[in-house]
Amino acid sequence: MAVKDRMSGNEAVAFAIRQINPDVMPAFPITPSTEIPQMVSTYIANGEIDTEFIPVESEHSAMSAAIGSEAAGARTLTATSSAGLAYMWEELLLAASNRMPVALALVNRALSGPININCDHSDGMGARDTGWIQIYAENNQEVYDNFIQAYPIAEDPQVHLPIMICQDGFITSHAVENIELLEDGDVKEFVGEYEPEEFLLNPGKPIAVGPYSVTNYAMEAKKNQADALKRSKEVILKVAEEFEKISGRKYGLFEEYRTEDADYIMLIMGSAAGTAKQAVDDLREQGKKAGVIKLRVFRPFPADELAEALKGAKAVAVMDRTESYNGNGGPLGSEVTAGLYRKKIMVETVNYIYGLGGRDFTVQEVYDIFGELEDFIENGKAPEQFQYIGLRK
Amino acid sequence: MSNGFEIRWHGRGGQGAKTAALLLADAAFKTGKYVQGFPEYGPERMGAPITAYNRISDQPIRVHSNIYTPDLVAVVDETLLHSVDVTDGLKEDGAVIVNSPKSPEEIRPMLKGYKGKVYTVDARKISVEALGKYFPNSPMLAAAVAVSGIMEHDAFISEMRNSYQHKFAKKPEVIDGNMLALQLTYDALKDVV
Amino acid sequence: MSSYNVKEMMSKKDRLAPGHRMCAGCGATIGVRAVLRALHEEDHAVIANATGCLEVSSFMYPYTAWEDSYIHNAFENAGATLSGVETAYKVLKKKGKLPEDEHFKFIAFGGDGGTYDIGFQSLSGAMERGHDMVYVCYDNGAYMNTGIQRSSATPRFADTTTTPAGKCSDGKMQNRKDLASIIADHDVAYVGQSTFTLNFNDLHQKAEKAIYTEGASFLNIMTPCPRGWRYPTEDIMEICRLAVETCYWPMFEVEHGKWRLTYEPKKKLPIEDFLRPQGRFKHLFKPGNEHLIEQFQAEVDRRWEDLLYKCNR
Amino acid sequence: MKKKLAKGEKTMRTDISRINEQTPHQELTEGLMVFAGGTSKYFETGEWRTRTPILNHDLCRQCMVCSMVCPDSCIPLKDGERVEFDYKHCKGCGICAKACPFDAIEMKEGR
Repeated sequence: MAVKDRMSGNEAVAFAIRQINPDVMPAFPITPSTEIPQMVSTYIANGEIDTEFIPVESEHSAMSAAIGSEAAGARTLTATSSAGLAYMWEELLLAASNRMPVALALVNRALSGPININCDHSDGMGARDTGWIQIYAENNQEVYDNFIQAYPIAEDPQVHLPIMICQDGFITSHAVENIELLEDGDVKEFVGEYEPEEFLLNPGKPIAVGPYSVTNYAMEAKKNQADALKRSKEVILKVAEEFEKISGRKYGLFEEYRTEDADYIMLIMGSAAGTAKQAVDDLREQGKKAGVIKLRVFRPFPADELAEALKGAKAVAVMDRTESYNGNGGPLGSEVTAGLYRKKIMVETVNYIYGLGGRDFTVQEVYDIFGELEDFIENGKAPEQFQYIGLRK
Repeated sequence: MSNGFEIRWHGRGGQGAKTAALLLADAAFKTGKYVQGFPEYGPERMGAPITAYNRISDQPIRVHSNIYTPDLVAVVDETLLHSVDVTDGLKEDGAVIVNSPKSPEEIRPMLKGYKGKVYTVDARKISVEALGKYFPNSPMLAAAVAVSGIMEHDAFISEMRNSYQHKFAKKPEVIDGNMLALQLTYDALKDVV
Repeated sequence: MSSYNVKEMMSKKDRLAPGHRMCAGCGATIGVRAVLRALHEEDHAVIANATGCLEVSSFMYPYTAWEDSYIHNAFENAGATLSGVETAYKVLKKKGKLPEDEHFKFIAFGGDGGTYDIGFQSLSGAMERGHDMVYVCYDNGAYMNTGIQRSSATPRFADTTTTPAGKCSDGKMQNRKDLASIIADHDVAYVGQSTFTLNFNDLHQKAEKAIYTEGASFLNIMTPCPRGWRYPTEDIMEICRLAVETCYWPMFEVEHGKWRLTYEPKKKLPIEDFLRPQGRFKHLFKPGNEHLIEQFQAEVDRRWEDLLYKCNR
Repeated sequence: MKKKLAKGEKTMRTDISRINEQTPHQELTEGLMVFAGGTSKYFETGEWRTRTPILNHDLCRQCMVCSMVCPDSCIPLKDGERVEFDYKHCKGCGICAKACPFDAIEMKEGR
């Protein structure tokens, strides 16, 4: 039985944590994710869960303690944003290479400088090569659903990797919207008990974690880790299928919205996907064949699947909410085009940078982008292949 | 395009404009609507002008941008009229509600030529009368509902009672006061809306 | 605390296995073995280790020298890592997921680099939160793993690769940080400073107190490094003796805020006796540098007086 | 998670004899963890030695100082008495010889 409620994205994550009742949460406050540890602390203070909260002195220590706790055999999570994630960066790599299925609630926020507390994806994208699974959400419902799927994915014996559940800072984290919650019992059963095979606290069965490795082992270890991330794709889909059975909500690696016959597609992640869908509905009413692909799983990157999904389009707008400072495109722009090229699918693409530092992304801008794509194909007016939208000029 | 009924709140940090937006979302949710309630965030502290928003709709709301052409603007603090262009983008067939003891006619000249409907609510007077203290939220909330017509009066009143009973479980004495504030506001606006 | 019987003690199974790759004559592993001997045989342990000589040498895949569970995470976070382990233990016990009759103790080892410097924040946080753990610094007074660079634990005038003694330099220009005092000021359960004595009784007692006093504890152990200090490997016990007898390395403990000297030399030896055997202080014995030794002596005296005062003597 | 180790149960779940620098990546342990304790015993640092400690049994009083000061856990005890050096691992640092209060240990050149 679904429970209809209204919550902010942060409340939704905290509620999922309450239902999961994980063992340990080390965290350090940073806007806009601060509410999550606050709410979890309140659940603990009121005896609603028996999680242990560690009020660490920094995000670096949050992830360090999370690794220790997870290695010890405890189901562990933390939450952070922006500079907090950047400060964890070294530890993110260690969580992944030590194969610790830690969950992290990332509330996306711009990275300095200038210091700015609003949404963009530079924090998550900065961690894109750390070996974590990364799943992005459009709204509070999705971030809740993704969080409940987090441990079944991360703890799967085929995977054993950390997982980042991302949502847009303030835009969804602090916006109250309608949501359908699952019953506590259903979540408990779906997520299950954590029973690692090997862990530090197993009496008489010592383990050693975090070795020094000579060259002849290091590359092999990396390959194993990369293979596990690759395998997680199947597990993510399998878990989504199971999740649909208890929730009725369907999830894949990405969502295709009105793309079956679309000439023009916008590929986008996070809360702006909703805005894009609204605009596409409007454009469809005007007879424009527009569609949206909302990327849910950024790591592992579904390059082949995306290329297949885009192959029928005449032109694609690839939307990046971060700057890569490479003069060539954003991370999504680079990875999508690489995937298309490898499959020899020569669809025209334009890579737009939008929404940096909380810059609003509007329905009007979506119209403008589709207009530009159409002008490109119909009238041969080639736009800049890599450009900013919503910038004062 | 339809994003539902859009409301923009203007207030000062610490005054409760954000809370009012969340309470309105709450009440609308409980009467079966799809809702959004979100503040515009910056590092502002107590006293600085702040903005909060609501979208209320019968359909699921997907748009996640700010609100630029609201149907209704609610100004929780009259002194903001000097510094903030509160009717910016407000639809001509929309309305603005200002918390002030003044009449709408006295307020209109401060609204940069806005031609739509103007309402005033003396939230201080109502609040002091009903609660003995100044809390502008309940009167402003009732005014927003009365002016917008997004909810039926009876459903709104009954949902707000539930909500206050939950919120003030430890201070039941303020429940009736808040309910009275809602009703007094409704009554004051009944004839002009 | 149990009475100290060397034979009994040495009959326990060694918890640090041979085959690690530390230098011949390394002081760090002597210290580690002494600390681990204080664990009661029936107790299990989880060892955390900051990156450093000890770590790269004691768990080189697939060879671990640790008989107990062991975790190395990074250079600067042994304190935080072990606080995660300790918290996991607490919660898993509470939730009935671990056997009730099996007990774990939590011990972190870090060199002075990973403890005094880069790991200081993480250590301070773990100590302040009061996790039931012991953090052991094996203090050899420089970043030995990367090739003898100065640390904040390096004594003044030491010749290191980043404070080389030369025509215009007398070696390191600053006095060493007094970390044991700083941690004691965190209001932790127990702090002990020690080094090796012939029967290891002082270190053993402190290690046992640190491990079995509930709450956060800190041990600062001087563990000479023959390579960095430049003395023949076999002389380590003499170097330690001189450090203690000159009051360069006082032996004390702070139990719930109460300071106590655990050894007082009958006759305080001049600091030259400690400095002379070490190549890192060779430049101090050049003619014309007598005033540097005087300054060193003055600093040792000042700290010793200060310690006596803290210990209410 | 409540499993207790039965008496005599093999503790080395990771068989390091199967892991070497030629092992294919699929056969390495997950995250390069080692599910065992004390596997370094299988690495013989005795190779490093250029000087070798020799015990004069007649002078030894079994005070155990040598065993305590050894950085390499190379002076084992059996039935309360120190026994022969673990020459497979002894690196020949000479600390034991110097520390021995009875001069019972002599360092000889070579291995």
